[in-house]
Amino acid sequence: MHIARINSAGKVLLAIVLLGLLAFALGFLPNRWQQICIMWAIWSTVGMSWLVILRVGEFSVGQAGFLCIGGYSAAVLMLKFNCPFWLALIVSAATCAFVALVVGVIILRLKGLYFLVISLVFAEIVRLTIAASDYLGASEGLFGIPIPNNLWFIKFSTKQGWLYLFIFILALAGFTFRRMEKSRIGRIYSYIGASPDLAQSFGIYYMKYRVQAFVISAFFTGLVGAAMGVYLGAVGPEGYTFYYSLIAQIVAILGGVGSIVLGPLLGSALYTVFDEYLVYVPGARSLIMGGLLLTVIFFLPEGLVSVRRKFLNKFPRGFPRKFI
Amino acid sequence: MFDIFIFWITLSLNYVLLATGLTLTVSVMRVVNLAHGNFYMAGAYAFLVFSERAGLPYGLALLLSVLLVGALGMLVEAKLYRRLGGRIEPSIICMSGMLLVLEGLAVLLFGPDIRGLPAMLKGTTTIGGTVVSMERLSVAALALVVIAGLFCFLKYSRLGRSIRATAQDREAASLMGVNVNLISSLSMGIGTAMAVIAGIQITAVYHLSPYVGISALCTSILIITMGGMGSIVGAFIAAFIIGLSDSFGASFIGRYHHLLSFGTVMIILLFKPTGLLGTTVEAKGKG
Amino acid sequence: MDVKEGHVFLEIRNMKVGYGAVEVLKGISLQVEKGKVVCLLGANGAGKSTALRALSGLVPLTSGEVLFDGQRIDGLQPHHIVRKGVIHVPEERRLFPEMGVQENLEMGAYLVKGHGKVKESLEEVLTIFPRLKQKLKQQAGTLSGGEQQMAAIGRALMSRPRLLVMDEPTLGLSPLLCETVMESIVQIKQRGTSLLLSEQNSELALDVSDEGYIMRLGEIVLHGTSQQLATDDGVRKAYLGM
Amino acid sequence: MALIEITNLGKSFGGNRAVDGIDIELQPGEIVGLVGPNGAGKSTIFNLITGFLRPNSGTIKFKGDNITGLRPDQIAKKGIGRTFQITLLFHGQTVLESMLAGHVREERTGFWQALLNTGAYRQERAQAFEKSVDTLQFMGLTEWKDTLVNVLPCGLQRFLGIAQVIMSPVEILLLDEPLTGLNEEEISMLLGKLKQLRSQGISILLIEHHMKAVMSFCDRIVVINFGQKIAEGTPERISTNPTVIEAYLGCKRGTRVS
Repeated sequence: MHIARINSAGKVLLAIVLLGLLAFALGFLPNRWQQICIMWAIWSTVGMSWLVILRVGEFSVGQAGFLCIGGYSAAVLMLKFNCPFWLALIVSAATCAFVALVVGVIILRLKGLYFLVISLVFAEIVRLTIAASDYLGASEGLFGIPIPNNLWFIKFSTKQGWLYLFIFILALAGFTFRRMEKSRIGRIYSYIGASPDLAQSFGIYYMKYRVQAFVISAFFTGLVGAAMGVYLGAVGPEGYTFYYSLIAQIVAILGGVGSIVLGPLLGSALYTVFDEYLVYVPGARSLIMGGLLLTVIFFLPEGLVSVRRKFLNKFPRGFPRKFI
Repeated sequence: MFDIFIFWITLSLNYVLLATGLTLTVSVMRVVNLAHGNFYMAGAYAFLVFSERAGLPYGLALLLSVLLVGALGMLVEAKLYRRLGGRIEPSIICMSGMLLVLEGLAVLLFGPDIRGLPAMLKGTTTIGGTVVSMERLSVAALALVVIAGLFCFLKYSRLGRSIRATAQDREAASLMGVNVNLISSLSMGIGTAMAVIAGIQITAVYHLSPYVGISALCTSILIITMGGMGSIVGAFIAAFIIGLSDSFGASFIGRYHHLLSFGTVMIILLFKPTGLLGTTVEAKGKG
Repeated sequence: MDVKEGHVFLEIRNMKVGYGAVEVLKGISLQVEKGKVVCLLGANGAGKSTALRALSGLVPLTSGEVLFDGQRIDGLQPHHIVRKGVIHVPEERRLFPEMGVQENLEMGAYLVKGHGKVKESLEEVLTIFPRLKQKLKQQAGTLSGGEQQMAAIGRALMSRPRLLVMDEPTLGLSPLLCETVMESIVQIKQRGTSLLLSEQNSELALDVSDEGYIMRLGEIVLHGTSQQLATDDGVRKAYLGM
Repeated sequence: MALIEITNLGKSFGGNRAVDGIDIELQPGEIVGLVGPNGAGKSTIFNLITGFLRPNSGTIKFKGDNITGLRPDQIAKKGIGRTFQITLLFHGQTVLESMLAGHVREERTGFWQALLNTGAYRQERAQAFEKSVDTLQFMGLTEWKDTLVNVLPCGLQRFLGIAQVIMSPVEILLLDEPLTGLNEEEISMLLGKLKQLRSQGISILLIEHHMKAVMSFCDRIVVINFGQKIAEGTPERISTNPTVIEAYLGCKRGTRVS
């Protein structure tokens, strides 16, 4: 039980310094490995955000929609309004949060299957709508997004700078989700995920928290999406297919859905390494990811985290919600 | 104008096939088969192999690809899905896995390029003074025949009745002596076969690539959520509504017709969360 | 069947059933003789339903055996048990709500081969429940409780059961309808079908049955002929705890 | 003033009237038993009172306020606690963690304070923690506090259900078959706890089939059959009421032909 244990400030500080140094050291890896680390940070964050929705008992297959909205917002702001990078990041994430609020109020009234399929369709419709808009570059997308100005020692003209940015976002998301999970918010989410009726009978208005979780998840997904769009220098509708939504699911499930931070970190590491070496064989990527998902679901249903858990002889937590 | 009208009918009838297939699997499996669109795509590729590479006649190639992919669907139900004990999340993950595997295989075997499929009939004919392509007419006719056949099968045959019974109350059906496991596989097989027929016909009118599965999945999801999960009549009505937006929409509303379909579904769900004619899988599942 | 009266048709030996850590049935044994009506009585939560569900294969047994006509049927899947002629009318009817009454009845004859036989069974069911005649096309979900129960029993009769298992046939029915259902049980018995029914309504059940078992908290606490039980104080005790 | 006043409550599912014009009143400090055969509509009444179902007709008043049609969480916040017939659990959580759910509605610090772990939040958390330890002690669950709820023995799950509800102040407890699955020893223990709660001023409305317990424990009994109230009174009067005995045991064939 975490409640009784109070971290000493010193321990926390030490951890931050050590992790910071580690992150700093990553910046001196060879280019290819820096690239892998960037993708790792991106998909870890997306996977964590996906898990937040799973915590309230909903299975989203629409994360690509928020990555897409985030990326396009940042691109539009920087290209058409000359908005500074940092502001663009924040505004894009906020836009995603707002869209999530509006959409969430409607679709979170639906449960189980309905939410799942509508989230999928939502992402696809976002993509198709953007592809239809001339202002947003139609099927060509928007390109030539300017490289942001340097920040202190971080140069965005190098991979190193981006690596630090994405690691920072990852740390921010990881910290937030970790704190959420350990605080009352996370508990309330899992109460709702485990049994909405029981939670309601204790006076917890579950719609409020479901929407809240959805919005938080969209915020971080949008933040990553915005940064990723600027990092790649271009956004196009072909980039935000359903496959992106599946990656969120893949990294979280590979890692294990029981742990909100560690699971996606592990899963994403596995995914990005695979991805980096498979991307040159067309089709192999989908095939292997699909095979991996099937393997995990049949042979390692608690994900990679469970391997550690088995050693520690703890009870696996499993899926948070008993559906039928 | 008349041409678009024919196109609407053609498209909608095939949407009915596609969505009825998904409805059939949903009502028996209680989980949306995310790989449905990719079975559709796989069927179209199978057809391509049988008709172009093996040079078989249209009808035989169609039959073979329906049987082949339908059997694949049954196999997936019996060997993978059933082992997950009906729990929603693992089943969804399993089906996402299948989706990726099928897509990956298609890319590996056929490459990512766009292809065309041979039409059943070529040339044109005139109806009431308007020139209509025979291809579209034949596509519509085949779809109609299959839909009617399926409807009669479900309504009047012993097996069809047991499929409906299993969908309505699995346990009670088993007490009638129905082998519900077999029925589940069979429904999945038939549902997949429907998708294959729709796939062969729609991709012949549009185009085929390994990535067409997702849009087919989205279309069928929009249709079954609008019509109400598990309701075949609902799927029928909704298919024609979505077909309306997809055929007329493109020429009259502009390129945002997808948003229009989505908006319509959202509004319907806002007022009737179970869809137009939904007797909802959800409500049954949760008692 | 050329089995003579008095032959033990169904035998449950020391049946135990549990869900997780909870033991619902703590080892019950009972017998149904050919051509007899046996009732299983007890208050809510005594385990009657579980016993019947385990018998027809809907719930796995933890231990014990079930013999029907001399053959083991425990561990078989429900549809195999149905094939042997053990037909279960589940609690709360469980008709197929979106099918018409006639279709529901025809579903009951799922395993019967031959159109003529099905028609014959249908006629027979309609003579037992003449009220269903006007309702044949009506959707089962819209029937009243009593009609649903009749349809459910009728559906089970369609396959010409050798042993009919009924779970709380009078649940939620008004006293008058309860009697109609009980009358039909008498008629079914007269046709030579053996019956095992669970009931809360012990007075009525004992009136139509030959033998009774009384369950309490997952155990059989009393067994006797219906006449004995009808006058025994133990029944009242098991029900009202007084 | 009555604590709960239900007038002419009605609820139909399809064409089936599950609850049909029921009136129930509960005075402060009372323990009332709701009994009747299976399918009589008792649990439906609970779901109507606690907002999980909306009535077709009738009103429910709590201390004079009309609470008909409110959401379950709003009703819970007014101090109406309930348990469920089939024990609902927060799967994957420990006993102590799930206890804290009962305290959520008492907590005032918001999202950001929880996220940033502010002093006020920590203080509240410590209070919640203390309160759950006390409550667990009261219900005799202290030694189980780190067990996962789903591996808790069935009887203790029922204890936990009640413990969670009384984490926040409640004025009335609606208990849906709290004794099912308990052995005799546990039953007398639970009844003892409930009596203690009553002496703290909590009223109880109870659905139960264990007639012996109901008879000895309740001040008043309401008997329901076919969605209607068929009798009401003290346990002594109910146990000799012929209508009630008939509802449970049924009548002989032919004695009631119209």
